Amino acid sequence: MFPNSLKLLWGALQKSRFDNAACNIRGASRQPRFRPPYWYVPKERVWTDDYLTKENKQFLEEVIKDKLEAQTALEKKALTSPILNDVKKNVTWTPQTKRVGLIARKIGNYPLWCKDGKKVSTTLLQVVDNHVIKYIPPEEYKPMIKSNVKWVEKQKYGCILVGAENIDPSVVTKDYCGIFDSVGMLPKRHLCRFVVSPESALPNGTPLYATHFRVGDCIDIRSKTMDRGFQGVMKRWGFKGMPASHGVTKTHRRPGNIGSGGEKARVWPGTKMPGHMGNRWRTLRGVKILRIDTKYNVIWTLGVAIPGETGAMCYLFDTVLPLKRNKTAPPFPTQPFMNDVPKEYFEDTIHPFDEPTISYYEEI
Amino acid sequence: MFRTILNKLNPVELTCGFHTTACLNEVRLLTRLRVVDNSEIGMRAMAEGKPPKVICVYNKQRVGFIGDRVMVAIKGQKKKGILVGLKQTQKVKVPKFDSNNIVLIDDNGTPLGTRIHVPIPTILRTILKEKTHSKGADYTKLLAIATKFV
Amino acid sequence: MAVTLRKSTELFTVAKWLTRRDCRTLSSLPEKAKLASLEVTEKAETSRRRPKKVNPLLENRHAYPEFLPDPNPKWRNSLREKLERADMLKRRNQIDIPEFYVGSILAVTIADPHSQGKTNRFVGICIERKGCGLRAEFTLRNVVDHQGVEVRYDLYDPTIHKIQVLRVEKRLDDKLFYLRDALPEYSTFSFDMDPEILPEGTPVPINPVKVELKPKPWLERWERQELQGISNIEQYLTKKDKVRRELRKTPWEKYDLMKQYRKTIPIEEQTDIWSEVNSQLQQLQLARKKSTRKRTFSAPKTQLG
Amino acid sequence: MFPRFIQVVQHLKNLERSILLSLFGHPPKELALAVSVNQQPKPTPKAFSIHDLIGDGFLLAVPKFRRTVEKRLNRKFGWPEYVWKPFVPKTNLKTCHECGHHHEQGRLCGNCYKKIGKETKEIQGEILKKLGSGPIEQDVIVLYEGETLPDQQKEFWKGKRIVEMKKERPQWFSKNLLQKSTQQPSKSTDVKPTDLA
Amino acid sequence: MNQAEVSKLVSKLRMNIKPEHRRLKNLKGPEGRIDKLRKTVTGLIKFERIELNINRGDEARQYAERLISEAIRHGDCHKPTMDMANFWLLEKQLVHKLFKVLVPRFENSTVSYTKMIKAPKAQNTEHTNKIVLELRGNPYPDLIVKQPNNRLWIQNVLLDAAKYDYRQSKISEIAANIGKDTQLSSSSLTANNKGGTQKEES
Repeated sequence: MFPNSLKLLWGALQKSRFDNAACNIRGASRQPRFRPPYWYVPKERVWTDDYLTKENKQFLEEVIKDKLEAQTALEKKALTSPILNDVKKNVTWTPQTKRVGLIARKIGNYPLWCKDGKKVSTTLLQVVDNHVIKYIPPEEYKPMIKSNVKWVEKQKYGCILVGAENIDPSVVTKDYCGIFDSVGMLPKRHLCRFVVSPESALPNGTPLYATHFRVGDCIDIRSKTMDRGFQGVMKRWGFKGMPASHGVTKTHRRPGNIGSGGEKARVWPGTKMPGHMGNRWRTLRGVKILRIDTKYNVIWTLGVAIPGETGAMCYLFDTVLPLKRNKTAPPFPTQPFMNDVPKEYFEDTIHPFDEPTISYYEEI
Repeated sequence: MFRTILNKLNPVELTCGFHTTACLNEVRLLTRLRVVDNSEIGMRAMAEGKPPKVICVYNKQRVGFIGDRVMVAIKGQKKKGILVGLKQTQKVKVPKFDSNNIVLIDDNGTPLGTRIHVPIPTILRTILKEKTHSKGADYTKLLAIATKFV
Repeated sequence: MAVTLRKSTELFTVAKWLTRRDCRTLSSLPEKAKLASLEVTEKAETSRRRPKKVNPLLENRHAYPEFLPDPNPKWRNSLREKLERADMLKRRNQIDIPEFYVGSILAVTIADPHSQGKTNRFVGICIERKGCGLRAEFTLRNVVDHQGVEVRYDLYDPTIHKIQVLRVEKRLDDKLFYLRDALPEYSTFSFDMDPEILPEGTPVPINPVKVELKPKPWLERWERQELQGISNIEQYLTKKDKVRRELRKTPWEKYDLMKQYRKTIPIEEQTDIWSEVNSQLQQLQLARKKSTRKRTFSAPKTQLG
Repeated sequence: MFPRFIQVVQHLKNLERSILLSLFGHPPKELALAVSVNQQPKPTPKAFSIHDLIGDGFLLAVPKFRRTVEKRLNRKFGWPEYVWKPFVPKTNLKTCHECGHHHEQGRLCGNCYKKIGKETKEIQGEILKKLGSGPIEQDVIVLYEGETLPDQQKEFWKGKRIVEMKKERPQWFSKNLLQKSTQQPSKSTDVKPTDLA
Repeated sequence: MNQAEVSKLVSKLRMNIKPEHRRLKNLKGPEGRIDKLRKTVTGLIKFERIELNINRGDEARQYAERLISEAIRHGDCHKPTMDMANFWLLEKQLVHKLFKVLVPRFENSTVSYTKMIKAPKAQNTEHTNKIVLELRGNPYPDLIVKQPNNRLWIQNVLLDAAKYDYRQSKISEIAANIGKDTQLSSSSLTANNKGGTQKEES
């Protein structure tokens, strides 16, 4: 009895150390239902004071510099690879094709004006150091959640791992470094997989730019909403609360009744109650791109409803809404780097600031 | 009653303790308005210090915006009017006035007066034209008696 | 004791130093004498230590406050601010957005699809400037036909054809909302007012006019806001108002150093911003000066309001 | 003979007492000669029967269903993401480089800080005594017993006041004001084990 | 988006500032908070090293830094600054110390004027979080002693060996590549680099 319980306790303790979403234990004795993919590894390492000597610090910097050089070499190799250049001969874009997406950072909001003088609010998304880390073909790609049992046979999509924002390799764990090291890249702060069709495969190390999308296209944006903590029903679900006076005591912001009696004399699943609000993944679909800056890789999107605070990470991909989908072929599989692109692209209805003032004329 | 009389006599000394922070200044039920045309009933009501009261705002929100039709109680009668200037905060480039102004009209949209003696916003021109299309009444007659647009 | 070291000859110093321990017990008199001599030198030093010279670039902050970002760190992002400033300068290259302050009198001409001539001109006193970046706004107030009218404009709206400063001056307060409760003559300006051009190099004059308020009811409790530009507020206040005003005072806020810090952009960041935009702003200013020289000169009149 | 008589009397008394007890309940007081008339006779206790408890059915509060192992364990240990009942071992402990005691990562070593804090208090007291209540216009330099001032430029000493401690400088407190260590890096390369056995 | 205040100019503090201030627990509201902080700032300037709770210490640190930076910026001839010092320093002899001792000390400093270090936790006190707050350049013994001699520590010894291997492989590669095609070099370089980075995590 005693050794058995000790074993359980030890097992639970060990599990409790990992604070990774993938390694969450569901109860003390249950096995995880979903096996996370191999790139789901703990990223943050325990910070220690290393007290390295000056020479050794220099050596580490030198190694990182060498790795950066190797990475640029890989980039060049990817850009000259036949997949990217001979694309027009082999594969063409169809409306059913799934392209790779981008990882962007939300950097703020500011207004733009339409050519008819209307003011629109926009959100700025910056695309930082996006690189293709790896392409996993459909045969090897095993998604975590399978809705259909025979999905493996039907599977027609692979996936592409995309990383954003280079970081110092010494601040992340060895496991996380290994994902990037195996393809000769430096570790990135953010890593995300995009499900793609096999035609839009990309070689390792391909850089992705904001011009991957075009002005006027619609995209879906997935990111985490603002964390608002534990909130009551009035803020969380928009309940009305109760009156401020007329004999109401201590129940001004409470939900009131949560169900009827009889056979339903219990709390029904899904009842709207107080609880944690925000910090959830949400997707905003069909957001129009109004302007693209090619120098800083910034995308202006219509509206301010993109989830998350300023500085939040967003995943951008082609919209799945049937009416807002791409009608014509976008840059496929992606837009390679070009020297002679214009500095900025504007949507047709947007008034660029360096154009003369808007005036109206009498209709005749 | 007694208090109101006293207030009128010496409003400074006897201000009641109501809050005086900035409010929304919306035009809704029982708001007092200012008649700005020279219709006889309107002139008399304003001169007597009995400005009209809103008893219905004809839109979905029940809060009046520029160009909305309202029914007012004025001198014991029910009259319709059009809001031509609002106190509440407006959009950029739309003027905000120091009082809630109204022009009295009849059921066909014809103004009761012959002249509006305060400026009215230019955006009213577009709004009234749009409304005229949808309704039977012709509200653009109101624009013809305006003296000044801002 | 340490003073002994400051004697010029080294040998003497050493000798003193060696005998220091014995001297210490005698008395504190010689020490004090030396301290006094030291104070003289220190005083000379402190008087030399003047406050550092203020960077002339920083003076731009009064005329172009919208170039400074919102100090709230939640919304700060250097790239966004940079792009925003670039857009603002692009717009400023298209039309001349002059230097004006709260209290200046402006005439704004906009393209208006609703009006008959498709343009609309409004004249009024600027009672508020707010917002930063491309969101910068200003509000004009005027009394037309005995009816107070206020219009809010976006500073960088591309439908604005012309912003003309008819009289550039400052008032005693940062916000002039009390003009709404003041007598109408303080905010009445004729639409055909001629621009008054100040001679070059004169500092922006401050108009010390104090307005007279109408009796209560007011839109706000002006007595609690410590406003300089109101002359007759005391006569309308009740005893209760005065008591409440005393109760609501927050004298410690003046000393809250971090509250000030969180509301401002530090000098180091401002220097970066102004050095980025200064050359372009200077060019625009030069162009404006050239155009103003062509106009006729008229002396500023002293006028009510 | 006499003691034995007393014994017999005692026995008889006990017998009488036990009879009275069985008949009237409590024994009467020593001086009470007669039984109180008002006293109600106590009902004789019923013999215990299991039926009193059980009645018609079995009504003890017992669990109706079995609790699963999972539930039991969760109750026992809590939930790691919310409330975890057992102690969680600390993983952020480090060894102090100076004294070898353990301390938390990112915090001062308790042993060293105790030492430093004590010394700081002493110096603070000494400085306060020296400076008094007048305006403080000079920076201070702390010297210990039997120490001379280090060689410095004249400007360094300008406007400084010396505070002397009436004790020897502690071993661990660096003397040189510019170089923050007392230990010089050793030049010997051979490593010799000492204090063996 | 609000406009920044332009009537005052402040120097940037060389420390991280939270977007919002902490509300220290007190009955008198914001006024009481400022009173509390005044006492702490006075104590810090007087003793140059104090130990206190983290919330109060961190707030007081910001105010002390601001006070010193104002004093450095304006000097003692500036009346508002003198007024400010008079308000914040409850013992008036410290006003002299601020302008005559601390200003010369920190005039040319490029780092923050104060230091905040977490104090050790006392036993059985899980929730009290104490810190040591001190002015830089104080005469007391250092709280943290930097280790100059760390060459023989395990991580440095291992890294030395890795460095040697890395350089050797580089040299041999260059030697081998003299005759060969230069295109191959990049791929082999990447393979060799793995050894270096794996040592970093040791």
